[in-house]
Amino acid sequence: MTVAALCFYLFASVAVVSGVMVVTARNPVHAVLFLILAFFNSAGLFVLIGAEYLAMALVVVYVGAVAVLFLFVVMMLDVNFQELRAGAARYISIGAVVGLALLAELSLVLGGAAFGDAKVMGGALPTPPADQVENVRALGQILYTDLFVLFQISGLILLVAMIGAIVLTLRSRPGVRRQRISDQLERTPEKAVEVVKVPIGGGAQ
Amino acid sequence: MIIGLGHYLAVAAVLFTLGIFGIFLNRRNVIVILMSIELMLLAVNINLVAFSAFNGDLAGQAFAVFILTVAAAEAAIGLAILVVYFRNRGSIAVEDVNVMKG
Amino acid sequence: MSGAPILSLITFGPLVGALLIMLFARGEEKAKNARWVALWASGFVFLISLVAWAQFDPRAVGFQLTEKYDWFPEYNIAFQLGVDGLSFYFVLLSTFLTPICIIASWTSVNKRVSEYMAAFLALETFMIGMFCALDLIAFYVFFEGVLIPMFLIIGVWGGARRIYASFKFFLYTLLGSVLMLVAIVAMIGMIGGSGIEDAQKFSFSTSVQIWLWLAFFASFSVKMPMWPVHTWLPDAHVEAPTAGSVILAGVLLKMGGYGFLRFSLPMFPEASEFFTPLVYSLSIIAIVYTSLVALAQEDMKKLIAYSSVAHMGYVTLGIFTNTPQGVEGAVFQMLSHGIVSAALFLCVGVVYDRMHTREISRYGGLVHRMPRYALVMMVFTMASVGLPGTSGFVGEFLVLAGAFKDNTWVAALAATGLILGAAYMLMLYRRVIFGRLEHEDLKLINDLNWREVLVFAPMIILVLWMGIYPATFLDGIQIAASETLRSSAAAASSIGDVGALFAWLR
Amino acid sequence: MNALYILAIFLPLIGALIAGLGNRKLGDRGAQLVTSGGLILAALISCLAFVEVALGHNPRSIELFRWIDSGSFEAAWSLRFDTLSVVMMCVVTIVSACVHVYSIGYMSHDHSKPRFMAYLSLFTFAMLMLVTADNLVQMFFGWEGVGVCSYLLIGFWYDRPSANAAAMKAFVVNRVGDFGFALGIFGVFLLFDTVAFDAIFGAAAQFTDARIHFLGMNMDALEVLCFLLFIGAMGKSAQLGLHTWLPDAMEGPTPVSALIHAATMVTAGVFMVCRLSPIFEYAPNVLAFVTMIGAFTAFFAATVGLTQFDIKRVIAYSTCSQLGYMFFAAGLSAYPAAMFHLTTHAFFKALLFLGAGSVIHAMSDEQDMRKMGGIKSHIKQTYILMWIGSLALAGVGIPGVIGFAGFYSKDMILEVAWGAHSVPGFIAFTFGILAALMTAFYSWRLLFMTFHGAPRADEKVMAHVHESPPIMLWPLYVLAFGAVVSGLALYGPFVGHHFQEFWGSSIVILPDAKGETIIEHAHHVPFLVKASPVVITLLGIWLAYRFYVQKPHLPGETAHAFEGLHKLFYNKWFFDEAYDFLFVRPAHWLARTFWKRGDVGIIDRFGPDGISAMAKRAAEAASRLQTGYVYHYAFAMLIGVVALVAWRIMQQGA
Amino acid sequence: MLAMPLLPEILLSIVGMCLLLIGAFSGNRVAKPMCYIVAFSLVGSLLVGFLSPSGAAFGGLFIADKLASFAKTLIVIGAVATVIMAAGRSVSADGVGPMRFEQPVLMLFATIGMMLMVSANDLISLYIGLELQSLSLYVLAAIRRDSLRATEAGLKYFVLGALSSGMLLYGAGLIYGYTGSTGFDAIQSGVAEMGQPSLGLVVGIVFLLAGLAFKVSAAPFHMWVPDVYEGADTPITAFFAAAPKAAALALFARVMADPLAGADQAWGQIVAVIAGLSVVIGALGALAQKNIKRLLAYSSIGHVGFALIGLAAASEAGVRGLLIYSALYLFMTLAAFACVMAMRRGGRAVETIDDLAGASRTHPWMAFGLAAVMFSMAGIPPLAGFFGKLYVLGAAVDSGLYVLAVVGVLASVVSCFYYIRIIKLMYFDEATDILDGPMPRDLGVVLAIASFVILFFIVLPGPIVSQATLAAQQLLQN
Repeated sequence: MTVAALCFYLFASVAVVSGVMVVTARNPVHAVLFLILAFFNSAGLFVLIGAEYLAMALVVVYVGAVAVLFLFVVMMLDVNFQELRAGAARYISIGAVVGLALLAELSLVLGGAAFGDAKVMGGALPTPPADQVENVRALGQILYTDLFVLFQISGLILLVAMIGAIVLTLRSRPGVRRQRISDQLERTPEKAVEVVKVPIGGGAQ
Repeated sequence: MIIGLGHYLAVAAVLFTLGIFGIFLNRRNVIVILMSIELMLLAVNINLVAFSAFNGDLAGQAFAVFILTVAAAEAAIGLAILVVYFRNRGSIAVEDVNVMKG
Repeated sequence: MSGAPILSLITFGPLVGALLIMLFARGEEKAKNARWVALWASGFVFLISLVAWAQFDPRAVGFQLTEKYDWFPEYNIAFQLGVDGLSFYFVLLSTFLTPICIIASWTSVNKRVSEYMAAFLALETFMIGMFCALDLIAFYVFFEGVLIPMFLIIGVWGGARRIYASFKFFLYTLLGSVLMLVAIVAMIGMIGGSGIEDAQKFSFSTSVQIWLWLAFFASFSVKMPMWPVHTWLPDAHVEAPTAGSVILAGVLLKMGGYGFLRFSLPMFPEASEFFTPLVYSLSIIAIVYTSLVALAQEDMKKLIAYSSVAHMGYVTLGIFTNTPQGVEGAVFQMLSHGIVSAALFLCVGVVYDRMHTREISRYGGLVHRMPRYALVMMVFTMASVGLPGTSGFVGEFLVLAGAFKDNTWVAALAATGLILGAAYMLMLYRRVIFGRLEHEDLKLINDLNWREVLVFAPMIILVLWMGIYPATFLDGIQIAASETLRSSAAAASSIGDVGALFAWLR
Repeated sequence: MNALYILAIFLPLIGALIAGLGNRKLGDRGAQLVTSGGLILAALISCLAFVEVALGHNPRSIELFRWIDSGSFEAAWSLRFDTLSVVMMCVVTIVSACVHVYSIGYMSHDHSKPRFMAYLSLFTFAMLMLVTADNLVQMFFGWEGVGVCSYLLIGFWYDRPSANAAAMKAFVVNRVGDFGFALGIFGVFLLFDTVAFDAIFGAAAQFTDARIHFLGMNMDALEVLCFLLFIGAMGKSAQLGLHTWLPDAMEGPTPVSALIHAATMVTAGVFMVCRLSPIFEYAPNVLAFVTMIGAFTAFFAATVGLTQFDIKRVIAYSTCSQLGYMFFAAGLSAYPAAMFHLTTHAFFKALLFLGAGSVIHAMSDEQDMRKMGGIKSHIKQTYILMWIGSLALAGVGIPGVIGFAGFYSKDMILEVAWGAHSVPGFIAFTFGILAALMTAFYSWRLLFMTFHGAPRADEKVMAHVHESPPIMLWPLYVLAFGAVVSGLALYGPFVGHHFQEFWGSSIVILPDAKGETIIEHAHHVPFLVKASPVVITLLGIWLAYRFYVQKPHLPGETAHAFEGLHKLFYNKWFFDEAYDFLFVRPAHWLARTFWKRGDVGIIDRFGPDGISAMAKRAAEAASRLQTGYVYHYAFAMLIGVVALVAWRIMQQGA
Repeated sequence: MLAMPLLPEILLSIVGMCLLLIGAFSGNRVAKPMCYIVAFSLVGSLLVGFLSPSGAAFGGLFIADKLASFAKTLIVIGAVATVIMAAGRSVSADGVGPMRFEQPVLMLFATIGMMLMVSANDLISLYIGLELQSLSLYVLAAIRRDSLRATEAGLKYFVLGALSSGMLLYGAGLIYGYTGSTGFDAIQSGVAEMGQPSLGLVVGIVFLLAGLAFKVSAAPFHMWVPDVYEGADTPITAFFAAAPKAAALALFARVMADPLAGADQAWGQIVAVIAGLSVVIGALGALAQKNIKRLLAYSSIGHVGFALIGLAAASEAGVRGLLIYSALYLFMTLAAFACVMAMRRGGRAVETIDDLAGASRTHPWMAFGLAAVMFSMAGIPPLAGFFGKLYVLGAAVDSGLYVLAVVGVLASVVSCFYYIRIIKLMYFDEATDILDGPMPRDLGVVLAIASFVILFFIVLPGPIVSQATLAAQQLLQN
């Protein structure tokens, strides 16, 4: 039992338990928090296996952005936490059967992997030795050379996501007062101030 | 005991199954479904990274990077759709999402 | 004959007419123009077909007037046309009946006339194309394509239950045909081409033949129609407009029989031999059963429709007797039935146009007001009954003679149709034409007008011609039939005792 | 000469077409003239042909053009003129001519005379085609052609439901016979590979031992064929079993009954057996069967004739009975005798029918003898003519000296029956004698009831009773002449010692072991046998006189005494009822059952309608699966994946 | 020249971003002109594509081969037609609000995604292209954000789409793991090396297949289709039905026939099952429908099933059949949606089938066109749909898939029922309420062109068939 193995089991078990909690937690806020926990532990697993960059990215992107977004939406929509409806129980058994079947099938595969069936050889993009090129650099080298076009397209995807989010949720409400800086800047004393002569006893109109 | 590829794959498989479970056993609200999807993608990432590491091939990690990116975009769009849906329906309970059927 | 692609002209001539109608028939005179264009187009096609007849050599072996165009070269599929003695007379039948139908619909169809005429011309193209096609795919295209115009004709211009009838017609026949499509596709794969001639030369193994035969049978038996897949026919006939029934009975029912002769017999001779008892059984049931059913009918068209099923029973019987008499008789019977039952439906149409009912009991004593009609109907009734001297006799008689050679039981049972046929047709005639003129509304009914006489006259002439001098047609049929039989004769010996399944009949 | 013969055959057709299709412009008179003229001309040519062909021994056959030509099945339109045909031609054209002329008068009050004349001529054409056929198929053409004309003529008065029913019945029952005939033709084709007479007759001897598989049985081929062909003859000639249409056929106008249902069409069966004698000779069992059927029919019809009251029905049953005589003659190989009786019978039976027509005409279309009587003084000529006809029918004469036509022919037949020295022959003789007794009885019963006694018709009818016009009487005289002299005149050539010279090759009779034919046997029967028919006939006449003139109460008493028998006879042995029960009703029941239960109830219900209903249910189920819930959709996807993976894994493992 | 084969996509991306800028400043009033610009630039890109060199681009991540160009042609035809039709409907189906300028832009980006994915030569590029398309489509489905149905459609589409992406990724991961590469060429050689595919690879293939099957809407991954078709705005639905289907089918064919060619015994049967299930579900599901868009949705499931029958044959002929089928289906579906969009009464869109009653009297040409489309979809000769089926069946039968072929044709008979029911409504029934007429010109043009192809394919099948043949040949060669 090396430390690495111990860490693996720790991270793995916490990740799995958090996963279970994500799915079963009654309160969506809790679910999000468990999701964050799962991500953290997965990041730990990544570190264990030598994928440092991904571990960081996971934490930054998921925990920092995605999960927070979730949290934000959960709060914003202010959904009341409904109880598990009775209907669900009807399906739980068959659902469980199918889910377990899936799990069993997937484990059969990794049974193969555990016994060395998986392909262990250098691919098209072999990993440089870790002691010469650290993970981040190695990844960066291929991301911005061989795969730069994909990188660009990812940008396009993010653009689409941005357009999508805006087009769907942005609403221009009539009647909402907005600050118009240009108007403010263009303001001149002539426009703002009117000099009137007030006759005595007449009062301002 | 050496932690091998199989271990990682096992974790991924469990997380993936959990994600799928979350989608179809969830009756409460759609946000949890979105979270389940994230869980699935996480499982995929674990898979890829594990393969990448054990195969000595960086493509898997690069793949995972892109998945991360896309997943973020996906989450954004998913949440956006959810929000507009909520505005129309006043609810995001999964069982309420069935105006159209048959 | 080289030069003019005469079969293409005949095949696609009507389609040109249909296009002309669709594009140019409009405005005030729309209906009138459509009628005339349709008549001219179909008449012209008929004339060309007569020219083709002059060029057609009934004594020649093999296909004539052939044409070939590239079509789907990847699959070695070419668009080929050609005729022989089996098919050419059906082409003539189609070109002959279409103008008659158009004249018959002259006044009885008065809604959406241009569409009607266009549909009819399109129908003609498909019918003729089916008989001319020398390529499996082309054949199937035409064979199925017929469904479209016919579906519309029944559905748009049909009677009260037209929707049920048209759907039944469409889906039923389609269901049979799609299996044939699979078989055709499989054959193309095996042969490496889709020419019918190639397919006839190709020898399929016995087990393959059995399957292919069954698939083709599924299609043709529905189209024929054979018992027990005949029930679409009475419905379709009853609901179709007169001209629709005429074409349905006159030509469409012949497609199945033609298919058996063109495909089942020469391409799958061993399977044909194997399944002969099955066909015999079904044919006999068709003859006896549907003749009896016809006896109980109360609707004129239904009665004639059932009689068609019975007559088609003779056709299937004859085809599978594997004797020259049987095959030639079957072809002749189809030709004859094409005229006779078409004419009978026209007869029904005549009174239907006047009285708007087809119920037999609503008629009676028509001879008092309509002597010409009575005469015409008598001629066709007798032809339907198979009176010697009319066309109906020759086919029936030859079929039975052929059947007797093969199996006396079959011939004897089938011959009972002679008796039953007489019973139901004469009953119909008696109840409609004879008797006192008791129904008030019939007392003002008018006899045939000149247009109707014009329709019937050539048909009567043809019925008598075919009855008195059938050699005109039999000579051509004979050569082709013997070719067909030659290929199956070779196979007859090679089939073992696999027929045990149906051996009880022998 | 050939052209003239062809003309004789086609004259009636031409006449029919002119009269039938040109009715408006031609007018009634024109139609009558054209058809009658054509027929008279045809009759004259026929007589010429008789002289040239029969007496001059100059048979021939003329091929017109090809007809059905399919493989080895070759049937041409060709006309065969040999003794047998020309005899028939003469009979047919002469009787037909008479009937045509008679009809001019008889149908004078009818609305559609041209149509009637056209039908008559058309019938004659068909009959001529039948008798001159050179092959079986053409014979079948004539066979069915006369059937159709008979149908048209029986149903001539289409207003009458009974006439329509009778017409249909005639056609359908005939079709039953034709069914056998057609099968017979197929059998001949199968065996001989041809349908032409010459070829068949030439080859018949070679096939005496041929076997055929028929309906699963292995049988003697010629026997089977002859049996099938004879079924056709039975239908057309109204023999026992298929006779039911003939009495009903009396619904047609009387000239029709005379022409078709007495003189010509109904004898076609006899003609056919004679024509096919070369093959029937090789089918002894069938011949025996023919004999028995003929004998039974002769007897059966006579019994029924005893009790009927409709004047035409009595004659109709009489016809049936006489046809029985012809058949048993033919069955005993005495084809010439059969033909002889056929010929004489044509004359006297036509005479009787036309006479009866005259009576009916006089009685304002009354046919029931119970409403007649006492009119002999009013229509004297008809009375006398009816007497002549009856005498000829009953076969009165002085044996060895002279007699009416029936005397020669009927006696010949009975002598043949005796001379056959066989069991069927003896039975035939017995029944023949009994039938002769009854024939005489009902003939005079008819005469007495119709003409004698007190009038039973009402005043109005009686006031109208009048003799027929000359145009109706002249044909009667012609026929009466035939009825008187034809027996004497034709005895020699037809059945005399040199009959074979006359018939030539048209009739074949196989000689017996001694090299003699049955006709010669017949010539040598004892005198007692020769005399017995006359004696028995006179007895019959006396009985009739006693019953219907002297003691008019006797018939009723007798009927009462033998109630069962009378009922049986009066109801025609319940044949119609039995057929109705056995065939007609079951057919209709089956028809409805097949339609309502079979087509609608089973085929449609489980076939197209059932399948479409099933598809509809499946469609509803499919759309119920589409619940609208996302998790169900996801679940479906999951199940899909899990199932596919499981399947593949199992496949992989296996 | 490493980027040249991908030049059309690059140019289109630039156009898209420019349009976005224009839109951002000009607002929704430019939506309609933008549609035309999008259409124009799509056509331009197609021409550029024809002129630019073929072959691998970006180090083998993408490839511009015959299959890609065939598929891109279809995609562009579908996209252009639907964009033009959408331009004509710049007021939404419900009559609420004008079209958003983002709509054409998103359609353009989706199209770029499709073009990328049919050119993909690597699992990563496949995924990226697919997601670019999918994300755009999710947004498009819900773009009528005030409509409950549209947003529900978007939600369902998104949730299930994400699930399917997850499955696809899981499968891709396994394939990567067990073949050692994400590049198609390397995967192909990896699979070939393996001989008997390993369990992991097989499971990976199944998951990948599931993801792809979702994208082409094959059963049992089809459940989203009816709801999304119904819920989305009709022009959007038309877009969904036309372009992405062709793209996904081409992608499906590429993935199966190129990298996984060696494992055809593993996926052939799966595809066969999916195909069989799809034709049956497509036939039965549509029988009970009243909404014409739902009906077309089920019909598309059936048609995809048919196309996949070709693929199940796992042969060159099969791929060709699939390509021909998808090409012909594209035209049929465009024509059908042109008619659906023309169904308006009193200015408002109507969607039930019964609304077509009597259309042959009021809209004779539209009825004629739609009837031709329906007969074609039903596979009745001599219309184009029949030949699509013919090619597919030919391939299936040649590969011995007799049962599948029979199932297919039987299902097509069942499906015939609802196709001819539409014809029955138009031709046999009398109109109760008359639809607005006449048909708008843009829809008429689309309908006319598509019907022309459908009607006259029989006369001149050459162009489509020969291109499909070349594409299939090239795909199967390497």
